[in-house]
Order: sequence, then C-alpha cells, then structure tokens
Amino acid sequence: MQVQSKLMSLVKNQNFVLLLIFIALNVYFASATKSYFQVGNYFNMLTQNAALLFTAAAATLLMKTGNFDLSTTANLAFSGVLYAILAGMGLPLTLAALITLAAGSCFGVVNGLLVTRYDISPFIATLGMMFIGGGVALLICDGQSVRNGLPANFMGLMRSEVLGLPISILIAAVGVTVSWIMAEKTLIGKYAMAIGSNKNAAALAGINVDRVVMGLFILVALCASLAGIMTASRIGTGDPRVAEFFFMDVIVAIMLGGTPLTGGRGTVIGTVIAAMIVIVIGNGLNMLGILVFWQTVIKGVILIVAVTINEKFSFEKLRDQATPSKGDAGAGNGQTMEEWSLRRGNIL
Amino acid sequence: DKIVLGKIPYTLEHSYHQSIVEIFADHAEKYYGAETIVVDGQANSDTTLTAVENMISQGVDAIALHSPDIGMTATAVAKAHAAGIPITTTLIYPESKNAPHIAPQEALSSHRMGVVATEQWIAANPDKPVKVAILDFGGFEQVVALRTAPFVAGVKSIAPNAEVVAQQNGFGNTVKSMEIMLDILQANPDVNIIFGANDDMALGALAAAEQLGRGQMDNGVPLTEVIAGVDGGENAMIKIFDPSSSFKLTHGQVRDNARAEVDTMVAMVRGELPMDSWMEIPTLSQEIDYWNTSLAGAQRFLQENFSFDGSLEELLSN
Amino acid sequence: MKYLMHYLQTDMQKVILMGILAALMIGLSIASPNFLSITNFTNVLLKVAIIVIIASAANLLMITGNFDLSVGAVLAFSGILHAYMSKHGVPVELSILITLIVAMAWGGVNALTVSVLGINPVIATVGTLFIARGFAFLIARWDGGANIMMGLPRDFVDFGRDPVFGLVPLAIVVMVAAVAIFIFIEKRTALGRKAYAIGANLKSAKLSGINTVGIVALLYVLVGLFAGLSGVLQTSRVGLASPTVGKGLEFDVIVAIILGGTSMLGGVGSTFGMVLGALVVGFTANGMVLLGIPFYYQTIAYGVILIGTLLLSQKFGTRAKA
Amino acid sequence: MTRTSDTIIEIRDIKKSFPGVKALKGVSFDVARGSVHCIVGENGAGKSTFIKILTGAQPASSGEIRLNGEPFAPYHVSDAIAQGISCLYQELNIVEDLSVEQNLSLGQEKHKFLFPKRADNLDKARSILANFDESIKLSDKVSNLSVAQKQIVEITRALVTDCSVLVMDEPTAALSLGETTKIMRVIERLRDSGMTIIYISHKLSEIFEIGDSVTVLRDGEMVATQPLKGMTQTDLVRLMLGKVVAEQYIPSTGARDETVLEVRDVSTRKLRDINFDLKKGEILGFYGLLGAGKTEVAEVLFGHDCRGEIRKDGNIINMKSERDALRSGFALVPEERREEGIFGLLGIAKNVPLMNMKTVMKNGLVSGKAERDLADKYIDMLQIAASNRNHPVALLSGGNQQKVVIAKCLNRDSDIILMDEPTRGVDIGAKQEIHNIIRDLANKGKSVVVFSSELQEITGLCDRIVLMYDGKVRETIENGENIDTDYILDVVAGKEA
Ligand SMILES: Nc1ncnc2c1ncn2[C@@H]1O[C@H](COP(=O)(O)OP(=O)(O)OP(=O)(O)O)[C@@H](O)[C@H]1O
Ligand SMILES: Nc1ncnc2c1ncn2[C@@H]1O[C@H](COP(=O)(O)OP(=O)(O)OP(=O)(O)O)[C@@H](O)[C@H]1O
Ligand SMILES: [Mg+2]
Ligand SMILES: [Mg+2]
Repeated sequence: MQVQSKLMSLVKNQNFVLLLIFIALNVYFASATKSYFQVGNYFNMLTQNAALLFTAAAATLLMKTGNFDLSTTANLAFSGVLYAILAGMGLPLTLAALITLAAGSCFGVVNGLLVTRYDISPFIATLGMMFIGGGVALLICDGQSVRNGLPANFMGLMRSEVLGLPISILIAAVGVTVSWIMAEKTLIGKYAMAIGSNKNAAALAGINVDRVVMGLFILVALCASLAGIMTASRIGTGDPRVAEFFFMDVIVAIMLGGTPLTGGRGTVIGTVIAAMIVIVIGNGLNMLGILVFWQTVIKGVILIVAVTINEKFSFEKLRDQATPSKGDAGAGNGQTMEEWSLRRGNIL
Repeated sequence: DKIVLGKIPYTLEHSYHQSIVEIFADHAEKYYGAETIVVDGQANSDTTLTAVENMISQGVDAIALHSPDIGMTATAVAKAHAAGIPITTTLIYPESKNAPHIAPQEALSSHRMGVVATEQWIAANPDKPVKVAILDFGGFEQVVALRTAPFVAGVKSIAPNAEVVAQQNGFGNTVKSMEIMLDILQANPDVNIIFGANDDMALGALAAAEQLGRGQMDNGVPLTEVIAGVDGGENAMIKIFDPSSSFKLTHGQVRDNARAEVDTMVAMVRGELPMDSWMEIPTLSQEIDYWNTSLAGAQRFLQENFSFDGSLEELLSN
Repeated sequence: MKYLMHYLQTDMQKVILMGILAALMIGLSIASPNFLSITNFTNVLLKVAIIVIIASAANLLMITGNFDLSVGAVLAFSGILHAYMSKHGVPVELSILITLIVAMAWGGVNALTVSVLGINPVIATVGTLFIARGFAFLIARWDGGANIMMGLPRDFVDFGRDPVFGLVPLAIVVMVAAVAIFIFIEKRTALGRKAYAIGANLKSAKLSGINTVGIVALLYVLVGLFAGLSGVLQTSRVGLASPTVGKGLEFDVIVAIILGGTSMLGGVGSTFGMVLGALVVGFTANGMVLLGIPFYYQTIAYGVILIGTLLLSQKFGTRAKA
Repeated sequence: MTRTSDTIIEIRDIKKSFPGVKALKGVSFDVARGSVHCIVGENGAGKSTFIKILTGAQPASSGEIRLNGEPFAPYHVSDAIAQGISCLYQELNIVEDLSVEQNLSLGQEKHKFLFPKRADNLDKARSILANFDESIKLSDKVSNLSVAQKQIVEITRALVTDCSVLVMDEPTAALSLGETTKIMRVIERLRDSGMTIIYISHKLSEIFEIGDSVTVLRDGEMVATQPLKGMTQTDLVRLMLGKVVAEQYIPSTGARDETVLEVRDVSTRKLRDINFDLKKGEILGFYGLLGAGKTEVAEVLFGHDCRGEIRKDGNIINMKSERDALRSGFALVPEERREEGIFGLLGIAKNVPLMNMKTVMKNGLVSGKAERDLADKYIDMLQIAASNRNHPVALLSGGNQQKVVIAKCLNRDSDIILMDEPTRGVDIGAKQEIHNIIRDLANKGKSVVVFSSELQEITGLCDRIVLMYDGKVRETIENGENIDTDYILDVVAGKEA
C-alpha cells in the first residue's frame, strides 16, 4: 500500500515526465552514436555545464519569488574578465576570486535594490543591468580578452580533481544541493514560494519580502560570478564575449523545469533535470554530426514539445483537469490595490 | 582504418566559413579518404572549447581549430595535446606556439588594399584629404593585427595625413553596418575611404552610402568614396566589378587554407610532422580589386574558393 | 490646465520620455553639427521604423499580458524567404504576399502554443525563435550560401528603396500607418478595449464573455505579420537577405514598449508611449555614433536610459504607493 | 466577565490621503483592553485603511497611535506582530500554492538558521480548524479549497498566533451562518481570556451580538465612538448613513407564471440531481451552508460541464463555455469579485461595458461619449462612490467594486441574471440599493437567481427559496410573511425532517 502510494505520487510528479524525456533522449543518443554513452562524455557535459547547473538551481529560488535575472550573462563575462585582470596583476588567485565574487555580487545588490526599493520590474532592472554589465565587461578590457601575465596555475581550478571527479562537477553538485536544501528544507524556499504566489499575503504575514528577494538576487549574482571565474579558468582567458546565451539557458532550464515566470511554484530538481535535457540535446546532436542550423530547429521543436507535455499532459495536470476547479487561474492575477500600484508601470 | 578529422569553423553563419568547411571535407575525402566531423564554434570561445573537448572524447584523429580567442586557443591546443591528438590552428594562434598554424597572409593584403584604395582616391580627388571610417568586430585584437591596422598603415603610406575619423562595431552584419554607417556618414560626410573588416560589413557600408546618394564611381573612378572588405565572396565580387559601385577591394583565401589544414593534419596523424612544434604554414590571401584584377582572375578565385559555378560576367551584365 | 495636471499625474512616464527626447535633441544639436538635418532624422526614423512597426502590434499584445520573443527570427526568416522566392522566379508582389502569409503562420504557431494550449509565452516563443531562425539559415544554405543577394531582381530592391510619392521612404510610411492603426484600435475599437480587459484580469475577461483565446491569438498573428512585413522592407532596402539580422530585436521591441509605459503583465500601456520609447532609444544610438563613442558605451547608455527612465517616472510619477 | 477598563490603544488624529482621495480625515478614539471594539461605516468610509495603518501595512500620513501608553508607529507588519497585534485583513491574504499547514505558520515559524523547528501549536491549529470545518486537512493545498474554506484557514491563522490584540476586517463576509456563529463564540472566548479584539463587519447583527463599543466612520471621518449597550440597530444605521433603512420582503409585482428555465437532474462531481424551475420576473434564492454547492449551481448555469438537462424557454440548451452561456441569455455576478469580476487597472467607464460592448459602440466604433454616459448612468443608479469615472476600480473600496461588477452585469441586459453572493462586503445602505435594483429587474420581467449564504438577504429578497445541502436540493419553499427561519436552518444543516 505504502509503496504503491509512493509510486503514484512519483508518477503524478511533474518532474517524472521530465525524467522520462531525459531518459528517452539518452537512450536515443546512446543507440544512435557510439561516442555518446561514455563516462568521458558525461564528464565533459557536466564540466562544461557545471556553472549552468548551479546557477539555474539557485535562480530557481529567485524565480519562485516571481523574479528573475537576465544579467547573469553580463555578470559572467564581467567576472571572468575581472578575475583574469586581477590574476594578471599578480594577485593570488584566491584573493582575485574573492574580489571578483564581491564585485559580481554587486550585480545582485543593484538588481535587488532596483526591484525591492525602487519597485522596478525584474525584467527591466536586470535587462538594464545586462546592458550595463555587458558594456562594462568590454570596457575594462577594451574589448580584448585578457590573458597577459596570467599565472601558470590560472586554469588550476578547473583542472583539479577530487576523488577522481573533476572539481567543477563537485562544485555543481554542492551548489545544486545547497539550493535544494534551501528550497526544500529551510524557510527560504517556503517564503520564496509564498512571495511568488501572493506577495501581499506574504508581506502581511510578516515576511520581510524585500530582504528575501534581495538575498536571492545576490545569491544568483554570486553564482553567475562564480560561473564567470570557472569559465575563465576553463578557457584560460578572460573573454568578455563568452557564453552569450547563458541567461537564456538558465531561464529556459528553470521554466522547462516547471517554475513559471510569475513564481509560486517550482522545484530545484525539476530545473536540474530540465537543464540536463537541454545539455544532453546540445551534446547529442553534435555527436550525431547534425548541422548547427538543424540543431537550432530541433531545439526549438523539443522545447515546445517538452513544455507542452510538461504543462498539459503531466499526470498531475490530468488529475487536476478532472476536477472542475475554480482556483487555478487565480494565482498571479490578484488585484489588490498594492499590486495595482506595483503594476502600474513598475512591474513594467 | 579511415582517418577521422575534426573541423571547428569559427561560425557557419558566414559564407566564408561554410565554404571552408565544404572544401575541407572534399579535400580530406578525395586525397586521403578521410572522414570529416564538423562542429560549429558559433563565434564563442566557450562553445568552441566545448567542441574541442567533445571531439577529443569522440576520439578524432586530428582537429582543425579556428578559434575566436588567443587565450582560449592555447587551452584548446594543450587539451588536444594532452589527449595525444594533433591540432592545427588558423588565423588566431596561441602565444604558446606549440602546434602547426595555417597562416593566411592577410596583413600583407590588407596593407595593399589600403595602398590601392588611397592611390585611387587621391588620383581622382587630389584636393580632398583622406578620411577613413572603419567597421570592425568590436576590438578583436586579431582583426586589428591582420586587417584594420595594416589597412590603415597602407593608407598612411600613401597619404601620411590621412585620418581615421570613425571606428565602430559593425557586428559583422550587413544590416547593422548599414545603420551604423548611415550615422557615421552623417557625422563625417567627408569620409572617403571605408574599410569593413569583412565583406558583409563592407556591403552594409555600401548600402548606407547608396541610400545617401553616394556609393558611386564613374567607371572605376572614385566619386564619393572607396570601400574595401575582406573575404571575397560572390556578393562582394559583383559589386567590386560593377564599374559604378564604390565597393572596390577585398582579399581572401579559402581553398588553400582548407587544404593546408587537411594536409597538415594528415601529415601529423601519419607521423610525418611533429604535432607539438610551432610551424607557420603561410597561405596567400589574394588581394582582389577592380583596377588590378582581371574578371577572369576573379572568376577563377570564386570557383576555387567558393565553389562558384556561375559566370561572373553574366551576373554583371544583367 | 486641469487636464494638463491630470496628464502629468497619470502619464509621467511619457512626459519623462518627452523630456529626455527634448534633452537629446538639444544636446545633440549642440554637440554635433550634423545632427539637425532631414537626412539624419530620416535615418533615425528608418532605423526605428522596423522596431516601431513590430512594436505597434506587440504593444497591444503585451497589453493583454503576453509577448513574443520570436519577432527577430521571424523577420530574418521572412526576409530570406522573400529573397529566395524572388530570386527563383516568383514575381516580387506574389513573393511578398506569400511571405506575409507565412509570417502570419509563424504568429499562428505562437497563437496555438500560447493562446490555445496555454504554454508560457517565454518558452513557446523562444521555441519559435529557434525554429524560424534555424530555417532562415537553412533556406540561405539551400540557396547555396550564407545569405542571399545575388540574382535578386531589380524590383526587389526598388520596393524598399523607392520613396512613396517620391518623398518619404516606404518603411516610414508603413511605420506611420502601423502606429495610426494601432492607436485607432486602442482608442476606438472593441478589440482594443477587450485587449486591455484581458491584460487587466484574464479570469474576469473570460467570465465577461470576452473571447480571450481568439483575441490573443489574433494579436500573435498580427505580430507575426508585422514582423514579416518588416523583414520584407528591411531586405528590400538593404538589397540583401541575411539570416543573421534581427538578433536581439525582440529586446529592442520590448524595451521600446516598456519604456513607453506598458506593463509586462498587461492592462496598461499605449502605442504613443511606445513610439516615444523607440525614438529615445533610436536617437541615443544615433547620437552616440555621431559623437564617435565606442560601442560598449552605447550598450551601457542603453541600460542607463532604461533603468533611469523608470526610476525617474517612479520618483515623479504620482503613483498610489502601498 | 472580568474586564479591565484601562485603554490599550489610543488613536489620535490619524489622517491618510491617497492621490486624489482623503481616506481618513482625522480619526481619534480609544480601545479598551479586553473589549470587543467594533468599527462600522459605509463602503469606502476608511475602515480597512485604518486597520492597515494600525497594523503597519501602510504608513499614516499623520497622527499618532499609542499602544499601552507607548508611541507606536509600525513600519512593517512584522513590527505590529512583534507588539502582539495580529490581523485578519479584508481581502483574502492566503498563499494559494502552499498547504494549509504551511499557511497557518507563514511568517511566524520558529527556526534555527532558517531550518524550521517543529511547530508546537499544530494541535491547537488542528482543533480550531476542526471546530469550523472538519473537511479541511492540514495537508490540503489551499488552492483546492473554496473561498469560504480559505477564509476559515485565515481566521485560524489569526487565532493560533499569540497576540494581545486581534484585528478582524470583515471575517465573516464569505461565511454562512454556522461558521459565523462559531466565530462569534471563539471571539467571546478570546475576549474573556483577556484579548482585545477590533472587529469590522457590515453585518450589524454580529456587531450587536459580540461588540462592547463601536466606532462609526463616515467618509473618512469619525462620527462617534460609544458603547453598544443601549443602542438599537436603527441608531447605529442612522449614525452610519445619516438615514434609516429597513428591509423587509416585498414580493415582486409580475405575474410569475411563465417558466423560463427548467433544470432537470443536473449532476456534476459535487452536485447530485439538481431540479428546479425559474419563472419570468422571479427572484429565486439559493441558500445553503458553506460548500453546499451554491456556487457550483451558478457555474453550471454559466457554462460549466454537467450531466442532465437545462431548458430555457422550453428548448434544451447546451452550453460549453461562459460565452455560450452569455449568448443563451445568462449573466453572472461572480462570487470572487477581485479575481473574477473587476478589471482593477481599468477605470469604471471601461469596466462597465465589457460584457456588452454594443452599448458603447456607434457605427462599429467605441464612442467615448457613449462610454461616459453609460458609466455615469450606473454610477448614478448604483451610487458608486468614486472621484471620477476613470478611477481605477482596484482603488475603490470593496463594496464599490462590487457595485461595478453588478453594473457590468446589468449592462448585459440578460434575461436570467445569476448573482453569487451579490452583496458580500457591501454596506447596508448599498445593500439596500442593490436589493432594490434586483427587485426592479424582476418587476421588469427579468429573472434573477441569487446565491447567498446570508439568510437575511435570502428571506428579505427572494420569492422562492431553494435549500441546498451537500450538493442536493433539499426543498424549495415559497417566501412569505411568516417564513420559518428555524426550519430553514434545520434543513440546510442536513437534519432529517
Ligand atoms: N491604495 C489606495 N490608493 C488610492 N485610494 C485608496 C487606496 N486604498 C484605499 N483607497 C481609498 O480610500 C477610501 C477608503 O477605503 P477603505 O478600503 O478603507 O474603505 P472601507 O471602509 O474598508 O470600505 P469597505 O467596507 O468597502 O471595505 C476609499 O475611497 C478607497 O477608494
Ligand atoms: N476550487 C475548488 N476546488 C475543489 N473543491 C472546491 C473548490 N471550490 C469549492 N469546492 C468544493 O465544492 C463544494 C461546493 O462548493 P461551492 O463553492 O459550490 O459551495 P457554496 O455553496 O457556494 O459555498 P461557499 O461559496 O459558501 O463555499 C464544496 O464542498 C467545496 O469544498
Ligand atoms: Mg474594507
Ligand atoms: Mg459560493
């Protein structure tokens, strides 16, 4: 009985569908090309996308509050360049990394201030920061990647291994786990959800909404900044044009993972599986030697199909649809006066 | 056993790179019976390195890399070498200088274009001081070293008082370049030499000039300005050999590059060349301009490099 | 006077935009001798035209609380398709017609996924973006290159370059028409009223018998159509169709719309504000190139204007603050 | 009853203005410790605004509050909570995506490094909840509850918090008699244990049942603060409105012999074999306790899926959506005005015509003049209190929002008007107006179905009353002079006749 109900709840879980899609893709690629299903390839995928995994996991918490960050790409580029500049100036790498993280977290502070203190919508605030940060990244290196005077161990971070595992994978695992614990085991996850679901209710329940949102913006900025450091150390240079679509990948992973833009719902696990789906598709299609333009088309199709399956045909949804419920469309469309004032141009 | 070659083009979004991949695969197949795997670097160092890593894990026999970044190139070369896989670079090489490099002699041709463009302008308009506008990719140092700086040097070697009045990022894109060139020409109507760091940008500059009623030559005699580009695709060639258009110069090399890459790689795979010592394999980036290149020469260039199967002359006549 | 006060109170954002615009005009005419000229204004309008044409439809779409990130890709796709057909013997007029129909079909895809199936617009339209962009590259490749330019018939470019009545470029005429149409829709038609209602409260709108699915779908199709039209206009004007055009256009469109005071959640906004937003962005970019400022400062300026305008309207706008 | 008569809260000259609106124009009164202090006033009088200021949800423009003699100016809700002031706000403030249990502790969890500790007051919560409605489980997701159940969860949340002052802004507006009575008992118990309660309601009977003293607000001004002892309902209404209203059942004047709607054996997941008729010119009332299925009936008539047969004017109609229902001649005033009724960002003038755009169209175009005229007509007819017709509806007080929803629905000019809780949160003056309107409609030959959990409303308004219990129609009775309310209460409570 117990087992059966456990099983049922697993099947009803939205993430289950995602997991099935993930497995199906793996099976397909493994059968279609011999170089896919290999430990080395999986290590590659994880190392290459470690930053995406932990940033998306952390950004899931932020998205649960109904906020999101478009400036992660800019932050990543800026941090990578800054880290390389500092390292090139002869600073010890740890110090360079710490300073970079501190500088990178400023993105979060500014985003957070704009959103909480000045009521600017997260879209505008972080889009603005995307432009500004991207410009600054190019500015501080004059548009040229930074590689002069880098110490010999500059790439040490991404080269080292612990217990036979590349350190980047460990960082990703730790980062994802921390976000998962925050989301599922601590009050932050609950508060984030409450804020996204009904900001007024959360505020009136005594939650310091601004502090939670601010904190999460900083957390995401720290992740993006660390992502920048890791990328710089991976490619061996501070490149201001790196990882152009990082922010898009992060948001796509989160949304595909079942967290809506308006927040209130979502799981870190879902995000991670969705991110893995995106990663696997990219890798598998390359392994199949598919022309990059066809890859783009296929990615688009898979995105739409996956999200449709996820939103429309997951078992949970099917059950919900059987019950004529009147509560579902309500979320996010409430119209208190406070919300009105927020919306009137501030939420953009 | 069949040799498997990995080719990572800079980005397949440009015809130059599409052609190089095509000729590369052809040549590998025809001369060595080798198979080619292509993964696009998408003009991004992160993606390009990922492609290198994946090729290593796929166990290709050799890699040809056109990287967007000098620092990343060193990393990629080190990674390939660590896995015992030979790798070649082109255009952008690592400062570590530890692998064969296919080096199109772009700087020479860029310089020469600067010289020819300036000479032509001054000959036709001796009283108008030379003002240069440049569209580049936004500060890539390799582009500076191989294209914009030598071009300007070429200009200055003829007109020492020439001045670069505007330099903007054209994003390698015709439409963006057109918009930006409109603004540049608005601010500096006296610009008379324009250099686009690839043909797409030069074509954008030409479109902008045309919209302003410029972009014209009188049977090859500069009236409004002289435009130069890089690559030498057919779109550019048509304009270059149109006596009334002001886009008149370009340079490029596809076939020899691709072949040199393949030959070098196979030689390394066969152990005929050491894989980890610096070697520059120069290829000529042929300069083509309206005044010094024959139509037949241009036709041949297109056929060799861009698998062009039409007739330039025919295209020009209608 | 009373009306003016009322306007100042409710439409602070537009007032601020007009202020910025005026400041830009004055500053630039002083800083750059070549700023104040008809050609320059035409240039700016031509550049802004593509954004405004698409944004006029996308603005009403956003007023319903939805948005479309695929416009840049649909624009590129349409340009390529039109060039491909024209080059291969389809008469230009017919080619334009077919292109516009196909562009509406792209809008239809979004309408289906977002409006009918209820998929989140971010994912759904990014999906369309990928597909349309991918096919744009593929068509160019099938044509044998990375873009299409050679072999285009004369009237292909004439369409984009011949000024209307020998005076005004076609793109500007289309822009003015699009703005006029959507101001009209917004102010005088039931469609406009209902779009606002859908954005203000979807559930109430449904219960009030408004065809929410149909209206949102229609707007998606219109956005597709306008993106296609822009693609045709742009390719014709440049005389070359490239699949790389319009990258990031979706952000330009959204920024113009949002600068103009439209809420991303829907319910408020105006076409007029969007036009102001687009002009501010257009003139800023123009001014910076005129002054020869490197492009990364332009990126920074873009961000500063965006955030700054909202901060200002936040500060001076009398808003019901909670 | 031990009551200390000292003052716990002193309010001095509180003012609050919003752009264009002076919501409070200087309110001063004292609240005695351990008493139930009621606040009454018309819609928009400023009651909720006052509460928000008291609890830190909004800052006052000026004025002073003293709590236990100390100056008290909460900056944030948590400040007020820390001082022992717990509040239940007027609009539902509950997080749909969390479970009942999570909602109950929201914001008040005890924790160690943000890891929540096991709540010790869970049993208390469970028993309070069970007292109201046993069907609500702590693990239920709130979005699956009905409006009334959500309200109960919120009340429970307020009750489990340890506090010395409990503020309740219209807690019973969504509730029916049974729950209301239970809440009255709980409030009495709390007061007896020494808690101070500030209570707002439009249901004056409640005020008299539990209140010790009352403050009357009118148009942002304090009219009076006085003990309730010795006051009559009429006195209070006069203070509130400056006039007297009395309500009693007046049968509609029409003939009521033509049947316009026949509902036969309609079932859904919740409803079982619903049967009733509706006559032309009739006001039919549906009465039942929380969750009896009234709203469900309204939804079925407004296009929801169901089995069974619905005949209008003798013809079977098959409705698949709200639009079908509207086309078939139904119109609905929904239960949840904020989420289902109004378009908060839009002005009154834009809200009113949305169900029937034809009324403002000329030659296929929207006419600004027609729109203004229409809005003015309804503002006048329903006495909507707003500074102008472009006033965004979200900024109106609750009762006025309700009037806008009704105006929108009336403008549809349907034959059959469904009204789910038409006067929830509406002050008694306005309620009277709405009832008059409904009666007018019936007299003009429209048929109105009123779904209400307020017995007074049903008996004061309807010609016939359908009594529901647990998804079934128990009985249909004629209204009249000597209708037996005790009997009705027995029926809807499920007692076997
Ligand atoms: N955020 C706000 N912005 C502008 N006006 C407001 C705001 N909040 C309230 N008002 C206005 O203040 C006045 C008082 O509103 P309040 O909600 O306090 O009334 P109320 O007495 O609680 O009425 P009801 O019985 O209908 O709930 C109303 O005119 C309302 O329109
Ligand atoms: N959104 C919902 N999801 C699941 N069940 C619901 C929902 N809304 C109502 N119910 C259930 O359906 C039943 C009938 O609800 P309905 O809303 O029709 O009752 P009602 O008589 O209108 O009472 P009230 O409005 O006072 O709750 C109730 O048992 C309720 O618990
Ligand atoms: Mg109130
Ligand atoms: Mg109900």
